[in-house]
Amino acid sequence: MAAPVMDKQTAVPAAPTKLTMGKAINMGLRAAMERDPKVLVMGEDVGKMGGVYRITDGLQKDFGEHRVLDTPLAESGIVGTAVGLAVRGFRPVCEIQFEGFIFPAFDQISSQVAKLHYRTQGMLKLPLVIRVPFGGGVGAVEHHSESPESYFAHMPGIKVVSCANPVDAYWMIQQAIDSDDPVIFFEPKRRYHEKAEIDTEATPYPLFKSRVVRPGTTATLATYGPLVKTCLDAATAAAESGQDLEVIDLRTLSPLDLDPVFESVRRTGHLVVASEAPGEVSIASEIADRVQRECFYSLEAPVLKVTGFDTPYPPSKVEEEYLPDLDRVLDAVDRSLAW
Amino acid sequence: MAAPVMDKQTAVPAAPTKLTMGKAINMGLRAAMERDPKVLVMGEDVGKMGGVYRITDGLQKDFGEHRVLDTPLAESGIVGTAVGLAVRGFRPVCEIQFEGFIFPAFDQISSQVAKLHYRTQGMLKLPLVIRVPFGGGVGAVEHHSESPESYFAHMPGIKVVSCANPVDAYWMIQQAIDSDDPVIFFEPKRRYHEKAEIDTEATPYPLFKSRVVRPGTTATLATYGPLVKTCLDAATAAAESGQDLEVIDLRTLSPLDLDPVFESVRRTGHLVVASEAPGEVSIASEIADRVQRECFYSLEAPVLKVTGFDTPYPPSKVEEEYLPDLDRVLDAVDRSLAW
Amino acid sequence: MSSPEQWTHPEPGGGPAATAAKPTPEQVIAGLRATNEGGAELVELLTPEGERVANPEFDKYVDDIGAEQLRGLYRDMVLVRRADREGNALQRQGQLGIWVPLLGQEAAQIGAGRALKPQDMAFPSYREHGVAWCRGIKPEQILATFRGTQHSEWDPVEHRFHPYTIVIGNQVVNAAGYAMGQRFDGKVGHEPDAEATMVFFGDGATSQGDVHEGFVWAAVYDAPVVFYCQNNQWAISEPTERQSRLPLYQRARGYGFPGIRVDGNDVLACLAVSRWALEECRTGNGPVLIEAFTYRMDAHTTSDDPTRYRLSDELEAWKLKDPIERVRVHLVRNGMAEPEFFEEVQVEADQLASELRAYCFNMPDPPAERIFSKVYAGGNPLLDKQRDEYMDYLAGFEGGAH
Amino acid sequence: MSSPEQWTHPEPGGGPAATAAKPTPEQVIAGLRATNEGGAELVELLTPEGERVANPEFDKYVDDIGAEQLRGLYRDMVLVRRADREGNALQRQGQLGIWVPLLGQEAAQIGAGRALKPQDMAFPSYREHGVAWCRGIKPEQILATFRGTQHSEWDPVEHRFHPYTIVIGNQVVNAAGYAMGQRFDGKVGHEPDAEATMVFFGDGATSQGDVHEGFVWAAVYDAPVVFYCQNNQWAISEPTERQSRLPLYQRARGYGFPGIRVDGNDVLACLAVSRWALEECRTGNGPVLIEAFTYRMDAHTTSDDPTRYRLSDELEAWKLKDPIERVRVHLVRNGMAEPEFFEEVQVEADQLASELRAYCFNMPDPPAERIFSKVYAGGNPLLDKQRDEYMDYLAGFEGGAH
Ligand SMILES: Cc1ncc(C[n+]2csc(CCOP(=O)(O)OP(=O)(O)O)c2C)c(N)n1
Ligand SMILES: Cc1ncc(C[n+]2csc(CCOP(=O)(O)OP(=O)(O)O)c2C)c(N)n1
Ligand SMILES: [Mg+2]
Ligand SMILES: [Mg+2]
Repeated sequence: MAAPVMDKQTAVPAAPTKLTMGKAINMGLRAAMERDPKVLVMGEDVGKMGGVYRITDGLQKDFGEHRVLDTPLAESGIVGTAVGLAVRGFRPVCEIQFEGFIFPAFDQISSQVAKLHYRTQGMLKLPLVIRVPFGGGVGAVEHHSESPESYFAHMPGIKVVSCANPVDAYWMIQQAIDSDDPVIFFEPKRRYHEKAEIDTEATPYPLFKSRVVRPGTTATLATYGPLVKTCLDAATAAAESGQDLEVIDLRTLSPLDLDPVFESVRRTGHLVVASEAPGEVSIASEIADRVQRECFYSLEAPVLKVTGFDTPYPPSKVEEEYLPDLDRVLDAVDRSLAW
Repeated sequence: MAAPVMDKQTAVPAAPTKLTMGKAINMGLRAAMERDPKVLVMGEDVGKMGGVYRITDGLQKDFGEHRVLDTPLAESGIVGTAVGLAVRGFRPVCEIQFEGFIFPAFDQISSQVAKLHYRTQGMLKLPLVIRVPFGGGVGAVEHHSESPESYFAHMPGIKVVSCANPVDAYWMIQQAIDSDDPVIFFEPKRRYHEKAEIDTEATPYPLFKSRVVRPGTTATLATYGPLVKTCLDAATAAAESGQDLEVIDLRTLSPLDLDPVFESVRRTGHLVVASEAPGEVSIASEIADRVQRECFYSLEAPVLKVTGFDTPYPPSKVEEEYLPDLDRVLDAVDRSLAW
Repeated sequence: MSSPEQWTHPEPGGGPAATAAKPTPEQVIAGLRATNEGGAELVELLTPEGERVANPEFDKYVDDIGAEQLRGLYRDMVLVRRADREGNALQRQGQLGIWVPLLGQEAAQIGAGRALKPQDMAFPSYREHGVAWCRGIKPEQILATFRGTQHSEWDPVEHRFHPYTIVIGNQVVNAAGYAMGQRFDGKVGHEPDAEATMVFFGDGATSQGDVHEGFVWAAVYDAPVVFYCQNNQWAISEPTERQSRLPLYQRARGYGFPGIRVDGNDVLACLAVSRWALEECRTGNGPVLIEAFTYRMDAHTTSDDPTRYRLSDELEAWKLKDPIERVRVHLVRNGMAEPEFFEEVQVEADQLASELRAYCFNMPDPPAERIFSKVYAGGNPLLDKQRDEYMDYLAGFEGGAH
Repeated sequence: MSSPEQWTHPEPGGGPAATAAKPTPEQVIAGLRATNEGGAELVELLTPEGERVANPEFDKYVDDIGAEQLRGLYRDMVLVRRADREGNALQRQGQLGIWVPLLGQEAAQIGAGRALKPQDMAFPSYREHGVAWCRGIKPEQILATFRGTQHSEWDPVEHRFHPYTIVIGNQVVNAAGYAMGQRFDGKVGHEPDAEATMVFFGDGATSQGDVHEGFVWAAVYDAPVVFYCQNNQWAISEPTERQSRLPLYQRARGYGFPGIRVDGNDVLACLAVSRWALEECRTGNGPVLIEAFTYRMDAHTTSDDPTRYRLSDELEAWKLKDPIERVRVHLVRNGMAEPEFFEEVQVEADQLASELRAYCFNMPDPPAERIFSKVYAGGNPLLDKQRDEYMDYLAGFEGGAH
């Protein structure tokens, strides 16, 4: 994908610069909107206010009310009208304000977004993106800290990705918008403020590929979204005690790209999967399943999961206990190595 | 649970008799309604018509319009008002007409049904049942043949069960109604017409327990709902070629009761999990995950899944190719044994 | 007759509101299904007896409909009814998994369908075989859905007719979105290429949240969309009073756009009102709600048995309002058609039916690969692998390996 | 003044409908937020200047409200405002994760809350600290939710006050169901123990499908539920015209039950209208929709910055309508309260605030076991195992094993 053209008016520097993940997504959206007038942004409070996390900041001002829509307050309506707009030839990018509010749109996603292409034998394409800030650790009230991605990874017909750092965030949102398949784009909200340098001239890494973000030899950690940082930190800590952990950022949750995981496990013999979501019937379960089948003779211990517990998301004063952290990840590595 | 008292008016014979699964659920509902005046039945067309599958046949006539409610056509409303009724002290049994129409209610299920008990620290109980005919093989149009149970098995706060034969159907629906936790009750619609003798005086098997329905030694089949019959047929066929397959009917999908599976796999070393649902991020994945961890040293081959493919449910003229059948189950057994 | 206003919007303190459980005679008259009368506000141009009644507001929308055009509408209705009956028969003979009959709703659908311009877009529910016909979709193309060879067969872009939507209400928000797009594309106004969208749904559907959200969005974005509710009195076994206290066209009152009730068995009135509504939308005065007051003369689908929940009297009463018969009478009485015309149409209808039948019998089953194709526009390597493995597995059978 | 009817329900053919994009002056006057006037149909008993205006319909619902009772309402409002401001301050000081202010909505909430009888049930949204107060819930009990020590603290059965519902619209269907249950339990009628339900939601919420479905169910089942919409003019950053063309109370017109707009900053009018509506419901004439026309004087929550999307002029205009000030003026002018009274209330308020503060500082964090408790009423062995393993793991740290 060509690097987006930035004009002065948008006031975004062309040279590499250190940006937060939130700003990176904002820049990615802006680039996509500049490139293609059919790209629309829609959702609650995305216009004048620029979204509760300011991810769409300034876009309405620059692109107008017909490209950046403050919609009525109803998620089925947001996704359902986006379906109609996509059929009409637009490329809508919907924001769901928090992951806990995606459920009113579940029916439209499952019955229309995921199935229209298949239903019409490919005659209709649904190039729409649903952006969802997700995950915990932000001290919020109920419904603002969940990790519902497994529901969508079980749903044929859509694709699901999650970014874990600003560079990926910048490119992946643009790639998701370019995709002719509907994409649910999970943004790890507690990492919105992490910073990195972004080279807008670089060649982006492909969207539907996972990536080894730290090579290692002792054991493999597979994770995505907010826990990539946690796992990298864990690997750094483990290095002090002589463990050399490989960390894989899955990036694409549906379809999963597990070849790098298989390859890694064949070398290390040990795999820990980390995710904030409740572990039962989750993406982590799927990875364990696939790995036990593909790497049956390489595994020196069963695949272990480090996940949120199988409870509703708890009150925030105990969320640090609920969320997988560095210690729990390393504990699992130790258990795997000691198996 | 005590055997329900049957009076003449209901015209249900007290002595054991051969009944279809559909009729068994009907009798179970009737028994629960007779026992407890707080039990309500509600849904689309459940009243005068007795439901599209006649599962609620005759109930409105005998219990009146305030106990059997033909509701407006909206699933969020059905489940959402049932929540209010449950809070008021009723025990509503909602019917979702086909599994493909549960999605408009997904938000109420996820945000209220599954969480109110936890949210209120146990001060509110939600004794409601959501009955869902599910699964394929009935030659239907879209949305009438799906298997969405994995979504609900990933959702903490609710329980999920599926019956596979008339005897279980009769008891399990009553036990689900008796449960103080919300239960999603999946009914294998293509088995509604299977018959069995029901002894209404018997002591029922516990609701949240899986069950070995055919003991065996060569390999283990774990399944539920419509595929229990398929797996039993497969075991019968395999017996001819000298394989002695153990078949486990899971019955409870959340919480899963896998102890009998672990025990079995420790003996057989081989496990095939069968389900109609798309396999990725599914209950089958979870079982594979748990078994590879619990039976790591007993497995002689990886756990294999025989599931629906990861596509939307196809046009019915190819559904026989989509649905796991006896051959595909046995093929997986062979692959496992030959690993 | 007392005005429906009286009970539908009682002023606070002005006495009790009528309740759904005990409808007043006014409620009944105003059009809930305990009657087959459409109420005082019903727009009707052709009575059940085939008499043309003048309507100062709507006559102008059909002043181009002379004898020839009326014969055309008659022909449309006869043909779609014939195709519908053939679909029903094919299901009875095991050729289709299910059939969803339109019987009785021909006028509601042909009136609306013929009001659409080529550039307009339509979003059907699952019963709109008559609208499909007007969009140039052959009855054959509808069979796939009900035979189970494909979920949907026609090209929605070419015909500007969306695939059938089975999940009640979903298409209403989709249509509102599409219509927003028409407006964003600058297609609302007084140019000849101005566009509108029409979306079809039933009386039962009005309860769904999605229908409400479609109304909200359309109102807020001035979307050029006509909400076309065919009130056929039943949602499977549930009569309209299980969904609403009010005549359904009055739902629009709560949103600030016009709602109107038309005699859904009067093709001329349906055409006129639809043309008016579409024109309102194309020129920027959308949205509009139309309630076509009609009757489902057959079962809900071939799987349904309506004797379980409704009396045959009702059907008999509605038969007197048959949408086709009244046009026939009108054409005959006014010397607008010769007997040969009716014979020709009948021959054509039989021809259509036998072609449909032949087509159905020759429909090939899709190959197993269909399961895996067109799930994603951009592909999915995991699914490709599943397909390859399964195809290999199937090939094994052919080779006799199993 | 021209009637809102003129543009909200144009007759077909009677000229273009007004559109949301270009509101007419009539629309503006009728009460979309481009004005702070509530329109002609607004029920007001106490003007912003503190003058009591006679209202032949609603006066009788407050004829028991003498000086003492009015002082009580004043006290309620001052105390809940003080607690609200303390909540805000506690959040600023890092004691709470977030606070949802009710500032400006005291009259709307106290009027409604004081109209409820003990046997009635209430379903709040997340901003109803004033209603909670009337239900006997101490401000302390609200802190847990916002501090994150519990999702909800009070006993909903004891107080007949449901937990706060954060997912917009959900509680509206839940309340309709509860009210159906009241009716099924025989609690609708003229007995003194007759019950009603009141459900609270915002202007933004009216767009949600669930709110519509709540309206449909309540209408169809004659459920004794008062839909109490606090139109505080904003849904976070979105003004009411992003949700509706019409004044929101008119939404009820589409469902066949009464809708009424009350001055939400007038505690007496809110009390009167709520009493009327609850009584209608208790006696079988429900449901009823009330739109309390008010203003969110503070940010949406402590996380919000309203300067991004609204002008301070608007706030200034609304300050002149302050709900507490008009009662104070009225009490003073009419010699209904001595200066000491106001001082006492102030002292009491400060006392309440400092107790709240002290309570907050002493709130213990929940133990880690909270994560696992009360997920199921009937238990779950898998979860028990997770808990045990995790507790062991934590114990390992304490023992210094890690
Ligand atoms: C969301 C959803 N719930 C339930 C159904 C099952 N169902 C199919 S048609 C129907 C009744 C529809 O009635 P109405 O809207 O009046 O349309 P009609 O069939 O009369 O044309 C129902 C309940 C469905 N298709 N979708
Ligand atoms: C289903 C859902 N979507 C989005 C949100 C995020 N959200 C919280 S409050 C709010 C605005 C609500 O506005 P309104 O209904 O007017 O109530 P108010 O906050 O003004 O009292 C939004 C969008 C939510 N809580 N639930
Ligand atoms: Mg109908
Ligand atoms: Mg508001």
